[in-house]
Amino acid sequence: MSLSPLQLCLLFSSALFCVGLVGALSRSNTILVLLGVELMLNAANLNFIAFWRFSPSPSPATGVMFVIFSIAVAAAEAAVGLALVIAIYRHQKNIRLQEANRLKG
Amino acid sequence: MNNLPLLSLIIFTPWIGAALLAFLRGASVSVTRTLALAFSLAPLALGLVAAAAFDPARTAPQFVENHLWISALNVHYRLGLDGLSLVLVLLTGIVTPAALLAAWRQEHCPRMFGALFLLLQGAALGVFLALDFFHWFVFWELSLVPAFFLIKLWGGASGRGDAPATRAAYQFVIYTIGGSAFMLVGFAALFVATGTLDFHQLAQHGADGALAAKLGASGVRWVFLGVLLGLAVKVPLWPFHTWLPPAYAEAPTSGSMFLTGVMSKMGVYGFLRILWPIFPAQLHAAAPCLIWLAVAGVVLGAYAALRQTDLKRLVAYSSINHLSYCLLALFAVAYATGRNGLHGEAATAALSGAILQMFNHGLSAAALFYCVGVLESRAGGKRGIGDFGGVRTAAPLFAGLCGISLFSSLGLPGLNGFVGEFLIFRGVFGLHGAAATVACLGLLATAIFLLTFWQKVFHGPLGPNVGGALRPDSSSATDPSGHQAPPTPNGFADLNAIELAPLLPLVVLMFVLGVYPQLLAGLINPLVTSWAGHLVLP
Amino acid sequence: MILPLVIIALLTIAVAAIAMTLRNLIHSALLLIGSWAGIAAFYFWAGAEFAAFAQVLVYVGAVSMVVLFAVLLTRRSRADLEVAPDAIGRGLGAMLAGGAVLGVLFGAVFATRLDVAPTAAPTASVRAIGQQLMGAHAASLLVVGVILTVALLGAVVIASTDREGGKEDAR
Amino acid sequence: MSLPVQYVWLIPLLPLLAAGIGAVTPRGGVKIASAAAIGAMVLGFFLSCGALATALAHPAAHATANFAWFDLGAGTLRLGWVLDPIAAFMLVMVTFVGALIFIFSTGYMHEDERAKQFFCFLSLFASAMLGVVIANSLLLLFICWELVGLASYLLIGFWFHKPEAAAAAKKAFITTRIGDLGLLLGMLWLYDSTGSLLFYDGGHGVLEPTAVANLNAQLVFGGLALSTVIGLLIFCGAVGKSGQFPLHVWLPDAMEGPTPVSALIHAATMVAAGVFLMARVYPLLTPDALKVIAFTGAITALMGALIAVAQNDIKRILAFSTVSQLGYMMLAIGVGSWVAAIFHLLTHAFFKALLFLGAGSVIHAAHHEQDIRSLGGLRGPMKVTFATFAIGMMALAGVPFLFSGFWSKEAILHAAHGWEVSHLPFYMGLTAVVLTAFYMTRLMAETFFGKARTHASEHAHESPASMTIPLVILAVCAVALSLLAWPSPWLQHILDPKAHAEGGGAGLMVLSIVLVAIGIGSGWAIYGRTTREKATSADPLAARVPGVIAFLGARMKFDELYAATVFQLNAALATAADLLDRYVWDAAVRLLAQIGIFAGLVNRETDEDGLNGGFDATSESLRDTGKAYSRAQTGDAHGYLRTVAIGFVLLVLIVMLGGRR
Repeated sequence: MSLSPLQLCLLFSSALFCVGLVGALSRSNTILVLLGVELMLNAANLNFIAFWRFSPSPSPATGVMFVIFSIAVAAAEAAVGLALVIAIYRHQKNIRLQEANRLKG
Repeated sequence: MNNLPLLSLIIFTPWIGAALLAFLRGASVSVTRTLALAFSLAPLALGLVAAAAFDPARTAPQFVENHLWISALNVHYRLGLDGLSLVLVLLTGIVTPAALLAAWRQEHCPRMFGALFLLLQGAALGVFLALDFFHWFVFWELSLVPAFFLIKLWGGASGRGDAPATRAAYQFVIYTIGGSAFMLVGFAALFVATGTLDFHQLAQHGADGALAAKLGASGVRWVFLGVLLGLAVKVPLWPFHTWLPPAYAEAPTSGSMFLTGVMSKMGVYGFLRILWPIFPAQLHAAAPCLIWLAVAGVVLGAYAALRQTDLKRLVAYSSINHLSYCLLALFAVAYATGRNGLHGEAATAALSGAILQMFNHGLSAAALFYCVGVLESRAGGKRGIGDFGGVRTAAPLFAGLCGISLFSSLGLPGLNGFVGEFLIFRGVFGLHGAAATVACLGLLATAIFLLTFWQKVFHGPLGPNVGGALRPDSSSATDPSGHQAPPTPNGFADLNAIELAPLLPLVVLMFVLGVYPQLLAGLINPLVTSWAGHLVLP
Repeated sequence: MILPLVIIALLTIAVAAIAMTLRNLIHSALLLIGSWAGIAAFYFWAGAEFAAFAQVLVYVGAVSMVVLFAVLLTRRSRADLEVAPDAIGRGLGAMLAGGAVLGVLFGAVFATRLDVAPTAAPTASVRAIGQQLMGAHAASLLVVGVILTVALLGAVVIASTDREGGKEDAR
Repeated sequence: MSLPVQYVWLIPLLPLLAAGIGAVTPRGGVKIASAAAIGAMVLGFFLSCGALATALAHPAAHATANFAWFDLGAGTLRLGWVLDPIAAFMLVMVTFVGALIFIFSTGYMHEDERAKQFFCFLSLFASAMLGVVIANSLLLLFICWELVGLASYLLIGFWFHKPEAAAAAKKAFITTRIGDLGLLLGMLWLYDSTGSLLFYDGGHGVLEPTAVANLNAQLVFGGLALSTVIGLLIFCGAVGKSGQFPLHVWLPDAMEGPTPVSALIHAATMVAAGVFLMARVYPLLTPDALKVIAFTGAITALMGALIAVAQNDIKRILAFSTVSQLGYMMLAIGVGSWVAAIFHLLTHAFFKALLFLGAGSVIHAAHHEQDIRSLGGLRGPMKVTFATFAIGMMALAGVPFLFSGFWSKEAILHAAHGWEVSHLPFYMGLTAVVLTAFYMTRLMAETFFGKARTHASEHAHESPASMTIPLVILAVCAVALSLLAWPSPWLQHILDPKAHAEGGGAGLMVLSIVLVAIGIGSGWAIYGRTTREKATSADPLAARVPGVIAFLGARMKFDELYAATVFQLNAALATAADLLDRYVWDAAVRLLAQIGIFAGLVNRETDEDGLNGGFDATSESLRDTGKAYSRAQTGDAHGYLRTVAIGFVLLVLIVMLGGRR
């Protein structure tokens, strides 16, 4: 079977996404969980670029736009997330995610 | 100059001041008072600018501002100034600073007091300048809010609000809103029928009978009654006046000054600006009855005042009496509308008189309330008619100025009150002689109760709250000659400069307008003449 | 044309996978930076130079620094950097879930016919992007700006919770 | 020197300025205030003489100067001044007498610390009075008329710390205002039917033939001519101001003012305003109206004289004598001889001023003793006062030939005799002549003859020159004014040249001389021959007819009558108005409020039982559901993420497999 470049790109992003997902699911360190989430986000961004690059009639720069906004939002998310990590650390003197369950129902 | 939204400036300058005051949390008391006074004087200054540029010969509104506001409801932000509005704008401009000056010593949160007052002033000015029912009504209702708080929070004997003040405030607001609710419904009906809320267009519909054609005769009658009720409560027309004495009595002095000086005029203004032009035929039909209600207000208001022992209630009843003259004039004109004969001159006189009376009553009633306020503050909250005596001995300057205000209110020639009352009587006599004759009784009763006030408070030996107990051996009351010097008072000080400041301008204006009424008459005469020239029924 | 893509992809995935399994936090973070650089390279390959630069600036430059700071701020001793081995069960669960997702995604990719003829790379000049940003997407740009501001402020507020309240909460 | 009508307004303006100066001078500035007041009056007197010269040059003309006050309708409301002989004579009289009063006051009031206010009020009064005289518009006249009322209110209540003074001031103001309401209505009616209030306006004025004929032609209720009704309404104002029956009650009380200056103001000048008003509007008065005026005047003349007989206060005697004399003047107008009325007005002003100032001098000397029973024997110490007072008394009593009062009273009686309608007023007037002579003799005898009966009168001494000189001047005038009527009826010719002077009144003259002689003789017989021994000893007349004297002494119980009727009615009306407010309207409002509250209550019950019940149940179940769901919140972030991942896989599978099928 022959893969088009687009499919290759999609496979790439899927793989990256799953790496991020596995990381986020398996690690207990909150920072690593966050980094996994970041990886998933980046994987999504890959798709935007890929579809922009290979779409039949690429409208001007829409995919790039998405990516730029997405990066910006991801940066914000990273900042808030890491701040939360620090806050959690202050509270419980470690950053183990499974112990941060005080909001459970 | 031409592009300047002068009228909007007049309305909104006080509101800007109110906002400023509301946010100036840390400002010192003297700064807030000065700011409030300065902003309250601004409409007067702007009003004088408008008066200077005003062309009395043109009867249409001037300085018109017209912007589409809410297109879905065909609501326009429309302002305009004619002679009637101008007179009332000037009155508001004069009375508000005087009221603020009257509250100069008021220590209970002067910042919010000033802010509420400026809010009140702006709303009143808005009522006098709006030409579209929508924002007219907004201003009309908005004026109630600060008035409510002024009565509730600063009213009562303590000046900080108490149970009777709260009750009076609620009664005032609920009564008035109850009245305006009917008016609002009436105007909603008008809007549905005509698709406009513009006073001028509505008046045209009313004049050419289109209104009756659209709403049906009984529909128009109901709408008319609703609007009438709203306005009658505000003025107030007898017998819708029972909210007034407690509200005026419990309000703080400056609040009473404003209530009687400006807010009561809003009702009369509504009658002249809305009810009469839009519903000429209905008013004409109702006039035979309304005239006698106005006469009842004149006569019974004065007689009820005769029985009051609380000085503020007494002055409040005199307000009912005086405002009923304005309504009497209008109703008499409406009564005679559409008849033949020599009614034009009488109608002109009656309407001119009504407008002059509005202005003059604003001056003299505000001054009287202020005088009662001074008495009250001197006597530590007491204001019974029997709580004083011999004040003229203790405070001759105060007595003199208060006396002038009293005689102005009484309609003494040479002071402002006379011209308006004379013109009203001249007009009403020509239009409805019997009503004028009966109303004369009111003149007599007014004289009696005002002179009783004057005699009991200012004359006679020094009273309990004036100079303390008399030295029994040298009481001049028992001295047959009366030649000896009156006992020296100790405790009732005469006015100082700050207390003089609100009263003196009012008194000076009483003299000026009494001798030279042309100042006002020149502004309104062409307008009134054109009104009187169109007294036809559809 | 395909070859660089494959190389970039394999490298990126490998780096990321190693980062996710390492036990030293700092090493993980540094490897992830490499992975982000790989993604930037992919953008470059795809012709989205602007996005590539943004990726480098934001992730490789800024986020990585924040991560490192967070790592350094949340350790008490050198030993803390060594993350304790995680529970086997959770690791297995994660592998299962990840595998399932991978399978589904791959299946979807393979099952979908995306036989698009390779075309010339579209160009997205910086000028065009700038015009887009300031023209059609001006509102989004504003919103993103607001989000960033709020996020930064929020981050500062969250991270600087005072010690007293923190202790009380921790109890 | 002559003063054209265009400048005649200067005459009232001068005292007005003086009043302004008096108002703004500081408390101690009596000298400034009094100098300004006297200066204004003296200057005004000279100007008035100039005005008189102008008027006498054309006695039949009514020179006017009208001006616009303010815009009204298509035109303007106009006011104006008029200068004709009647106004000019009044101007001269008021300024002359006024100046003398002012001078007298400087002596009389020098102890009072509020004297400068007194001069301020006096000037205001003079200004208003002069305004009344020269007004060419009923409206302007009314304005000044009310200001006269204000000034009199202030003067009567000058010693306001005395409750009686304050009450008297109020009474005067209210009583005259009752009359003024009539005047106001008359004015309104006149304005409404003629469209003007100017007296003379080049053929358009209300007193000019066109308007009068028009008014006479209109008939209102009862077939009365409109002019009759208007005339009578205007007369109401005159009744109030001039103390005519039945509104005379305020005048005696007005003597509470500073003795006797304000009393003099009221007696000699202000009350004359009413007579002047009727003389001014005489062209409007129809025979019907004149009948009413004549009878009112006659009743007042007789009643005033009767009451005066039984009074003991020197000022009250003079006050009631004033009421009586004013009745004469009204009688004269009523019987059609307004010239006689004005003549009597002028002479009366002088001799009554003389009498009041004399009384003031007596009271001043006797340390404010006003009861004639406590005086006595003042002839010795107060020679000037006695002599001048005697001249005044004889002028008032109508002692023949030498005294002006005789001639003016003679003119009135002559006119009354010639009245065709009825002779009753004439006989009442004759009776009043006897009574006048009688009570004046009594006053003289009790005050100046006999011996001093109290400490106060024993130590009496002559008043200072500032008080006696005006007395002398007035006494001279009281005599000299005879020249207006004798040897030739000059005033008659000037004022009303058309009326022919009737001769042949010799019989009438003899009759009145006899009557005066009877009055003086009987007075002397009762009071003068045997003078009173003690202040407390009984009055000889009261001993004989006690009931009548008591009734008259209580002023015929008019005050009691009014207290029982008018005041009660007024109070009842006030109570009714108050009760109506308190219990009817307020109750209605409260009822409405209660209905509102009741509706609210009903509404609340419905809400709580119906709507709220359903709402509560829904809320409860929602809360339970929430609790159940919250148990799923384990706090395990990994778990959440895992669930999401598995959920995603399931979803995709469903979509894909579903899509295949």
